[in-house]
Amino acid sequence: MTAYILNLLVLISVYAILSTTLNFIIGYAGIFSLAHAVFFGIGGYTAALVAMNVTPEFFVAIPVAMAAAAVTSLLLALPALRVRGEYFVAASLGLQVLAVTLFSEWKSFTGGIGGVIGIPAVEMLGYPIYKPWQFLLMSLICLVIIIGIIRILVHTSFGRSLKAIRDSESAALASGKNVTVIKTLSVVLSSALAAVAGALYAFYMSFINVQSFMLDTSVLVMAMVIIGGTATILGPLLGAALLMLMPSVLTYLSFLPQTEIGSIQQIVYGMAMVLLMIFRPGGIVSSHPGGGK
Amino acid sequence: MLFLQLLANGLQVGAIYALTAAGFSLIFGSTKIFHFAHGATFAIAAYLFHFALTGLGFHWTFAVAVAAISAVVFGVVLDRFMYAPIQRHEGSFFTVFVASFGVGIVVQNLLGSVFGRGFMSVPTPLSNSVEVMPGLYLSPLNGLAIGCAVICFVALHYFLTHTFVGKGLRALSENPELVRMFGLSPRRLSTYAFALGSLLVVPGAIFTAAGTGINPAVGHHVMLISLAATIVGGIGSLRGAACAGLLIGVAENLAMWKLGTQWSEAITFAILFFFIIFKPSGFFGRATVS
Amino acid sequence: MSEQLMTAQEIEKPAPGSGFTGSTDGQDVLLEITDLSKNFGGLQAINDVSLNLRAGIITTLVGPNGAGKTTLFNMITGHISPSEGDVSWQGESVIGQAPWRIARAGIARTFQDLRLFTHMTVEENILTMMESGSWLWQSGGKFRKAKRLDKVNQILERTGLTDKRHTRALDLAYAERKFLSLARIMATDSRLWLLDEPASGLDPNSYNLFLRLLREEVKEGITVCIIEHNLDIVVNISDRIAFLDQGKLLADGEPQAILNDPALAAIYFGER
Amino acid sequence: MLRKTLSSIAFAIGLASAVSVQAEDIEIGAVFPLSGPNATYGDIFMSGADLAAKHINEDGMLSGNLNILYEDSQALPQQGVVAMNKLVNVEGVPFVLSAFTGVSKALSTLAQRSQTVAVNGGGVGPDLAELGEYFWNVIPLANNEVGALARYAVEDLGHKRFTLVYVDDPLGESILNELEKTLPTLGAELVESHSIAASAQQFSGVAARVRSDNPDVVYVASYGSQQLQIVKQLRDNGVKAQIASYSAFSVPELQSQAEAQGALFTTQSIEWGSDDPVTKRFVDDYKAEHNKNPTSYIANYYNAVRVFGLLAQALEAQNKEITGANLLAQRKATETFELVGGEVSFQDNGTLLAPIQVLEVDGSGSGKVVSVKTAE
Repeated sequence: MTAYILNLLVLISVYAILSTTLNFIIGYAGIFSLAHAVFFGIGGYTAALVAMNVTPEFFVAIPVAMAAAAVTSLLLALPALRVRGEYFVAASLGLQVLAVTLFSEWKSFTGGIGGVIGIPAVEMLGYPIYKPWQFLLMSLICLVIIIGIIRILVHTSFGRSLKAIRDSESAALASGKNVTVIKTLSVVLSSALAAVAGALYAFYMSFINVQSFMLDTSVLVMAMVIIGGTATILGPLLGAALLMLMPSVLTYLSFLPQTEIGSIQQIVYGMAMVLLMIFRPGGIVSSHPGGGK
Repeated sequence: MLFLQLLANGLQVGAIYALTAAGFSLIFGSTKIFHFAHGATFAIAAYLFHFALTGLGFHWTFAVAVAAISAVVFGVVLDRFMYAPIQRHEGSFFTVFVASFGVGIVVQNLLGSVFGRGFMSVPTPLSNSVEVMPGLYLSPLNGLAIGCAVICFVALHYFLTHTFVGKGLRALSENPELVRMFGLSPRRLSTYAFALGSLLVVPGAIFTAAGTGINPAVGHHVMLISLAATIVGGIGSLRGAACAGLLIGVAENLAMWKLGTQWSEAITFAILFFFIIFKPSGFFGRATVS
Repeated sequence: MSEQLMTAQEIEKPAPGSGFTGSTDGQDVLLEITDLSKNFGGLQAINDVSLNLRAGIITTLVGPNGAGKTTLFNMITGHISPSEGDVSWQGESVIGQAPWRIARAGIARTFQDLRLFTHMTVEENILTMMESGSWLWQSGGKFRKAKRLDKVNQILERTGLTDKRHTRALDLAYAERKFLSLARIMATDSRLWLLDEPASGLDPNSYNLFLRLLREEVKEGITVCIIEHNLDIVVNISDRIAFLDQGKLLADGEPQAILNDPALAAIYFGER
Repeated sequence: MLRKTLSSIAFAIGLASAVSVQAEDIEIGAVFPLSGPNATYGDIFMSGADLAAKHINEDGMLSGNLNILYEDSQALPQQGVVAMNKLVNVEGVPFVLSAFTGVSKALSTLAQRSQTVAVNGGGVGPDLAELGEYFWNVIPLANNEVGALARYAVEDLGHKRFTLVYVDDPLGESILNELEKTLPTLGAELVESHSIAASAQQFSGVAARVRSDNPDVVYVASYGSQQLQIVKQLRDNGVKAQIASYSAFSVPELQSQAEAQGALFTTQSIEWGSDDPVTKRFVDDYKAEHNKNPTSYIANYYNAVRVFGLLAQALEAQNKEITGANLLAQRKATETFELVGGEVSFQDNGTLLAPIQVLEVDGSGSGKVVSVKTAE
C-alpha cells in the first residue's frame, strides 16, 4: 500500500510541477498555452538521452533537459509575442500537434511510438536514486524549489511587469515595459521548469513514449490549473492532486462498471470545467471569488 | 493521375471542413464566443443520424431531420444555459473556451459510453467508387458532398445578405451597439447564430458518417481543423473560413503524394502556425492582432 | 511661417487668464510633429498635421468625435506608426521606435478607457510604473527600493488613494480609477504627459482635486497635452488649444482666439 | 494487513471497498484496456481469462478461490504502469496478464524489478520476446504470423506484388521488416509501404496510392477501430486486391464487416474441433456462455490463466509459496503444458511456439481456416 501511495505521490508531484509552471504563464502572464506537454516531453526525452548515453547524473541530465526545453520554447514565444487570445491558443495547439508528429517520427531521439525503454535510475552525485521514497523526496524537493522560484518571481518587479502585460499590454508598453523580453523570458522560464517534470517522469517510469506528451496531457494540465485556480500558488497544486487522485478513487467505487471508469473520469473533469467556469471562474482556490478575467 | 485522385479526395474532405469551419466562424464572428464545443455538435449530429438510420430504422430523410434538430438544439442550449451565464459576469475569452472545451470532453465520453467507442459507419452503396477515367475513382458521395457544400454556401450567402436576421448577424459582428439601436436583441441574434452555425455541421456530419466513418473523437479532430481554417481564413470571414477549409482538405490529401498520412495533421497545423506568425489576420480577415 | 506668427502672438499676450502656468517656458519646443499623416486602409485618419508641444504648458486637443485626437496620441507614443511625417522628441525623431522606448524617453500617457492593471492592487499599479527594467530584478538594490516605496506613499497621498492601497484596480470606484490612471503616470519620471479625457465624468470634488494635481505638476515642470471635450475644462486649464477635425489641424493658438472663432464653434457643435 | 489498511482508508473516505475478499483467495492481476478506443479488446481478453478462472475454481485446482483483479490501461503506457504498480504493490499479486505492445514494454521493467510474472496474450510485437525472464508470451509473435501469411499468399495463391499499410509503431515496423525479409526469399516483392499515424481516420489518399501501386495483396497492419476504417476505405476507393492482415483481425466488428469479407488473416492455430479435453471444454463452455465461437485471443488469455493454475497447483503440491520467482522456476522445470490447442512448450525466452493458421473472413465470426503453417 505504501508503495502505491508513494507512486501516486510521485506522479502528483511531477504533475504539480507541470501545473505550477503552466500557471506561471496562464495565470500571471496571460499566455494560454495548450502546448505545455511539448516541453514536458522534450525534458523527458532529453534527460533519457543524456542518462543513457552520457551519465544518469541528476545535476547533468536536468540542466541539459532544461536547456533543450528553453531553446525550443522560443518557438512558442514567437506567436506569444505576435498575438493574443484565441490566436495564441490556436498557435500553441498547432505547436502541440506538430510536436506530437515529430515525437512519433524522429525515432532516433524518441523511439517513436515504441518509446525509450530501460532508462537507468537517476544518480545524485553518484548515488543512485531508485527507491520510491527516495524518488518521492527528490521530486518533492524539486517541486518545492520550483514553487519557491515562481513565488519569488511573481512578487518581484518581474512578476508585476508580467501581470501588467496580462491586464493591459498597451498600457504596459506605454509605461516602458519591454514586452518582448518579458514575455519571452516568462515562456522560456516556464518551459525550462516544465522540463524538470519531464526528466523526473522519464527517470521514474524508466520508459517514456509519445503517448505521455500528447494534447490530452496539455489539456489535463490546463484543467489542473483552471480547476485549482489560476494566479494562485495553491490552486495548481490542489488541481494536480485532485485530478491525479480521481482515477484511483474511482477504481475503488465498486458500483461503477470497470469499463466505464475512464469515461466517467473524463466526464467528471469535463463537467468540473464547465461548472467552475459558470459559477466560479477563478477556480477552487480563487483569491477573489466570482471575479474571472 | 494520382495527383488528380488526391485532388478529388481533397475537395470532398475540404468541402466538409469548409462547412464546419463556416459554422464556427459564423458563431465566433458574430458572438465572439470561442465555441470549441462545435466539434461536439458535429459528433452528436453524426451519431444521432447513424442511430436514427440504423438503430431505429428511420428513412434517411427523417434521420437527416433528427441530426439537424439535435445539432440546433444542442447549439442553442449551450448558448442559453452555458455561454449566457458565463458572459453575464465578465466572461473572458478564456473562461468561455475552457467551459466549451469541457463540454467537448463530456460529449465525447458520453457518446462513447452510449454508442460504444468503436468506429461506426452507415452502410451505403453511395460510398462505393466507380472508375470515371483510368485511375480516377469517384464515389457518388464525392459529388454529393461538394454539391451540398456549394448549395449550403449559396443559401447562407443569400440568408446573410437578404434577410433581416442575416443582416443583423452581420451587423452584430461589426458593432453590437448599432444592433441594439436597430431594435434587435444581441441575445436573440446570438441564439440565431448558434442555431445557424450548428446547422452547418449537419451535412459534414452526415457525409462523414456515411463515408469515412465516425468514432466519439471525430468531433475533436473536426474542431481542430475548423479552428485552423477559421484562423487561416481570417476570423469573422465566412468566405475565408470556407476557402481555408477547402485549402486544408486539399493540402492534407496532396501531402500524401510525397509523405505518409501521419504528416497530414502536422501539415494543417504547420500552415496554421505560419499564418499566425506571419499573417495573423488570415486571407480575408481584419487585422486584429492583440 | 504661421508658427512664427503664433509665437509672436503669445509673447504679446502672455498667459491668458484661463491658463494657469503663466510662464514663458512655452517657447521651448519639447515635441515637434511635422507633416504627420495616417492612412487606415483608405481612411485618412490624420492628414498632414504639424504641431508643437511646448515645454511647461498645457496644450489641449479639441475637436469632434473621430477627429483623430487619440490616433495622434497613438502615433506619438509609437503604438501606431504613421504613414508619413515625423515626430521628434527633444530634437530626435522617435518614429519607428518601440512604444516602451518612447515611454522610457519621457513620454507618458493615459488612455480614454484607462487600461488599468485591473487585477493588481493600487500599490502594485503604481510601483510597476517605476520599474522599467525588464529582467528578473531591478538595479539599485535596497536603497532604490526604499526610495520607490517613499514615492508610492507620496503619490497615494496626493491622489487620495492611500486607503485603497491594497484594493484591486477592478474594485475601485469610477473616480478612484481615474486617479489611479493619473497616479500611474505620476510614478514615471516623464516630462510629457498625454492625457486622454482625464476629467470626464468626475464629480466636482474630484474635479477640483484633479485640477490641483495638474497645477502642481505643471509647476514642477511637467508638460501636458490633454484631449478634452468639456469646454469648461478646456477653458479652465488650457494654455494653448489645437483644434482637429477629420484628421486635419484647423487651428492652433490661444484659448480665447480659438473658442471665439465662430467657424470652429460651428464645427465643434456639429453645425456644419 | 495491507488489505485491511486499504479497506479502512476506502471506508474512511466514505467509499465501499472494491476488494472485499476472503483471506484464502488467490489473486492474480490483469492490465487490460477497459476504456478508450481499444476497450473492445479488453472485453474479449476478459472473457477468456474469466472462463479459465471459472474452470480452475470448479475443478478445485488450487487451495483457494482464484480471483482476477482487473485494472484499466486504456492501452496507454502510463496508465499501464500506474495499474501495474497498484497490482504489484497494493494487491501484491505474483502474476499479471498484460496486453498491447506499448503497455507491455512499459510495465516489463516493473515486472522485472518486483519479480512479478507478466504474461502477454495479445500484443504481437517481436521485441516482446526480449523483455526479461519475467515477461512471457502465450501468443506467437508477429514475425511468425507474417511468414505464414506470406507463404500462403505466394505459394498457394500465386500472388507476387505486396503493398503494406502499417501503423507507424513498433508492431507496424516489425511487420515491415518481416515482409521485407520474407518476400524476396519466396520470389515475391514488397512494392511499396505506406505508414499511417495511429490516430489517422481518413484513408482515401492512402487508398489512391495503394491503387496506383497495383498490388496483388494489401497487407494491413493496424488494430482496433482503425483497421475497420482502412478496410472500408480501401474497398470504397476501388482497391480490389486481396487484403491480408495478422491476428488483430480476429475481432467481431471486423469479422462481420461487409468490406472485410474475403480478407485473409493469421492466428495461432487452434483446432477448435479437437477432441483434446482441455480444448473441447473451453470451446463448449465458451459457446454455451456467449453463443458464438471463441477466437484465438480468447484462447490465449484462457491459456495464460491456465498456465498460472497449473504452475500454482504444482507449487502448492510442493508446499512452496506462490511467488513470481517460484512461478518462473516452476515454468522452467515444466516441459510441456496442456493448453487449449494441445500440448505446447515455452521457448527459453518465455515465448510460446505454436503453429499458425491462415484464415479467411467469412462472416461466421471467427473466420474459415484455409491453411495451417508450422512454426519456423
